[in-house]
Amino acid sequence: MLQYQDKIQAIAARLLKECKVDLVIGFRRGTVPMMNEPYVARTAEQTTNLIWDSHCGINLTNYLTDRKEKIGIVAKGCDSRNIVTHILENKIERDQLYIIGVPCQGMVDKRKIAQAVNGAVDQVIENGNEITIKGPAGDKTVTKADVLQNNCSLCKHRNPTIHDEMVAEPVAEQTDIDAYESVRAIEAMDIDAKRAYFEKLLEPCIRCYACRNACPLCYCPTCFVDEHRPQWVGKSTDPVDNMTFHFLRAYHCAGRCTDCGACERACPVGIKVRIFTKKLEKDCLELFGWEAGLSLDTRPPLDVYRPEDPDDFIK
Amino acid sequence: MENPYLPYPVRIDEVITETEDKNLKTFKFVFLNESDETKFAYRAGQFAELSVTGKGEIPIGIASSPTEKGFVKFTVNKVGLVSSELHNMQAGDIMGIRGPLGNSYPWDVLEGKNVVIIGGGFAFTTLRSSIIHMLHPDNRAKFGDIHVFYGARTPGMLLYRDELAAWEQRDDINVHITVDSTDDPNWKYNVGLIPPLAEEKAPPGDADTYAIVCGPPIMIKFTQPVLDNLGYDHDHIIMSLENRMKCGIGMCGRCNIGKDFVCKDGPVFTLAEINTRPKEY
Amino acid sequence: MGIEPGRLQFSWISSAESTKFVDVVNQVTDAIKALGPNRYLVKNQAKVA
Amino acid sequence: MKTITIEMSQWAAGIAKLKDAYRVWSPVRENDYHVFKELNKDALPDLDFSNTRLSAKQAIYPQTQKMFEYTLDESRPDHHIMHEAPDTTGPQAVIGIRPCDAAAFLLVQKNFNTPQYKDPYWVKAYEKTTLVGLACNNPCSTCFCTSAGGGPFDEKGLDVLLVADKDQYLAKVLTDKGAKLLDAAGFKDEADAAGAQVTIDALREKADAAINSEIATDQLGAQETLTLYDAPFWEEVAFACINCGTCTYLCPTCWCFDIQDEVRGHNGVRMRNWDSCMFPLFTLHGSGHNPRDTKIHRVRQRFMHKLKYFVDKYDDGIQCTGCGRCVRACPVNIDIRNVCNQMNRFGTCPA
Repeated sequence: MLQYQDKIQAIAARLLKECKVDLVIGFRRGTVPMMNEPYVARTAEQTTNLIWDSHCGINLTNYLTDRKEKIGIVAKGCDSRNIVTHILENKIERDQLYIIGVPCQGMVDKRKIAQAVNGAVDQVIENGNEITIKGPAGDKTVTKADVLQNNCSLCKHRNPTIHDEMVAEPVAEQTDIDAYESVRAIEAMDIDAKRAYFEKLLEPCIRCYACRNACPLCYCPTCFVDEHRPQWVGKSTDPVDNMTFHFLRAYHCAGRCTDCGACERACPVGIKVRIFTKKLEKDCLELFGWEAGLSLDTRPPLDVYRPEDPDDFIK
Repeated sequence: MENPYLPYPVRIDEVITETEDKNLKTFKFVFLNESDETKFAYRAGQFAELSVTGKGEIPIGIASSPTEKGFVKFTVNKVGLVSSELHNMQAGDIMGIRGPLGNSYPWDVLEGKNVVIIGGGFAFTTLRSSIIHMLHPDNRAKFGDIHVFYGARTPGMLLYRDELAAWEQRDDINVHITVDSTDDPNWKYNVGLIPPLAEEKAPPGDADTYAIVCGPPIMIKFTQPVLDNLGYDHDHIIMSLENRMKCGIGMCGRCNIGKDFVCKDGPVFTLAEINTRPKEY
Repeated sequence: MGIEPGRLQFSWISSAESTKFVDVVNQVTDAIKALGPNRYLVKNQAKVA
Repeated sequence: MKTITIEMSQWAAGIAKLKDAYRVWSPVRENDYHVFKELNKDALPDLDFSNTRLSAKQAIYPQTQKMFEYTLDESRPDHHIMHEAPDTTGPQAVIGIRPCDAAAFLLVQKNFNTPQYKDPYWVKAYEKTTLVGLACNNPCSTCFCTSAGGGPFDEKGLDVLLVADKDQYLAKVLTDKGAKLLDAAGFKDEADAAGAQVTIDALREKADAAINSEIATDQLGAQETLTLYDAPFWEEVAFACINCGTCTYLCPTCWCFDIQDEVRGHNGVRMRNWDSCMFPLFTLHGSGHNPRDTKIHRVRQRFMHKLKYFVDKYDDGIQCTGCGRCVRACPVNIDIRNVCNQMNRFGTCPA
């Protein structure tokens, strides 16, 4: 990781010095363990603040929307896929970007770390595949694979799909992954079980919209939940309104979501919101052979008509 | 414990379409319970929340004057959810009003002073209230010279046209009406914008002269230098601000400029006060 | 989402196919009546404290 | 006032008895965190927590609350007229609230209980609530209550302070309300007050010393509002912000709300929901103009409100009790401690 960081800083400093970009978007060290803060470096001196470790799970594409400057951006696999989506959706121009690609080895889930030590965490130290957690209750070492964010465990695109320069050689992609086990479990439920499952899942939702706002796809100037003429969704935490919000938001991400996990990571009450987008990701793969953000040359499936599109749902 | 969120039930007594674009209507309300009218004792410059069941509330300046009894009047521009619904309502319909809210124009300060009222477009409502208040026989002697500058885009966009014409005939008030443009050959008032008209005809600023300015941001922007040139101190320029509001009583937290709430500490501020607060309006 | 199959149906009907339109509407309304009133994702009154 | 000793063996029976007279709120574990919930008949408080994920404010100020009811049915004589919903709830107790959350109610009270207007929903709920605090023996690394006007054993705003000492609670009675509650629970074993205080003081000193993060607030009042408002650091502070409502909804001192009407058939309610200054909609005018149209405006509003406007308005400290929830939960690590320190030292020469 340190090699990554040195390389990120060097590239960023060079880009700014040579005036190739106006700013570089990356991460700086957070003030609490396992949290880094999205950061913009505007001078070569500021690039020493840029860091990289296993707590850079926030999707930086979120910070690109409608920007006009020339931008250097640090991008792991999922970030790069969202950059592709952003470019396809005209939220940023390819020419504006200098993409510093980071082969990703997965981001750590701070909740799993906290659970591993059953509470407070003072410090987390990475050493290859081992992670040492220091807390008031003593030290504990865990294997990184056991504490990865769920989406990272299922990730098949750890290497950036688009980049101008890589900070390291590509990492091996994970194979033999069953990405949709959780989705199939719900698909197998009967109607009543499904309803009960969703109601329970969304019961803690406080409608803070952290999931939506952390999502690089959710850039609409006015989200449907904020519309009031007509008002599609109530503003209270009524269970029906909560469900409407989450279902509809997921549908708006169909064929666009890269399973970066930003939504789930941001949720303050720990709702597994990825289950919705994962289902749509599975459908897009099965119906259209589509994975979002792999190429700038193909339009997304909900964007094009092909005669062979499945239509057996039309009676 | 009194519930400050509970609107007084009122009946719409009359709806008057004020302007040629039909986007401004004046609503005359009568309280269902007579005692509520006493509780709704207000001063010119205050506002109220108009409550439409199923839609919500909107903060609107009170256009009637405390000297007018038996009803309250509001002129509402059709912009959002509540105001559009209100525009569909008719005489006889029941709704609610909650208030009076906010401060008012500083009538204690203005007593014995010359008052220059400058208004543009539909921001003339609380200014009408003020003029009626000052012109009332009980009150007129309490004020010095009264000047009114009022402009709209066209003659048909002027509010309260009959009253304007009546004031124009009086000799205890100087009324200067203007429109941006008109093709009416019989138009007998001014054509042009408010700032140059004020520059030409407003009295110079002094310790005994106050200006009350209400209008669209663009009018305010160009009127302020005129008042500066005329020698008005910023604590002699009085303005009424607008912000999104919900509670109207300083609790829901959205309408503040700095530490002050437009709904409770305002909406009336002097320019001197506004200058020391963030421009979040 | 937990909505019963049959509550949502897609049909492709040309503007010339008026009889098909009638058939489909009748079919769908019958099917939905058979399912009974929807109980799910229906907000009766806001849940308030 | 006296101090009562509660043996762990008495606890469950006492709580059960309490439920006869009070609605009892306390932390319960849900998923992997604690939240305040109203306890049902058999449930016990789960006091094995550092702090709850959401603050205790919802016990007094629910996220969604009915204000009025009305009918649109014109055959009814009172159609389109708002009525207050009858309040049938009796006294309630919040067991295990941390001192930071209890102190927060005192700050929020300044907003809802003013000389001119009283918010009846908040004021009535607060009046009928007895707050039984639980002293923090082991504060979190993100807690900074000691520099936010409080402390892990702070008694401000509490009716009873529970101090966990080995296998018992020392319950320090702070108000008559508190005495009444302990009485209702049947907790009556009076401890030697002086001796108990020695024990409590020792635990308190240990806890105070465990707080290792702090903020400086001494210059906030002296700062010039517009200078601070125009400070260049806001751009950097706001960069990462995604404008979600996490900080405001988790905060015990955030009180902003929205009022909404909802109708089903002829029956309508007017209700209020928590709202957040982080949302663009919060200040959007009907005309489309928005006085806080960029996220810098909104982020600045939140911090300026808590750390400057509030300070100026009430001259009684900051609108923050140092619970650290926003620090822990912010998805992008915006840290109020850093922001406060930057605001406090802005424009002053580095010492």
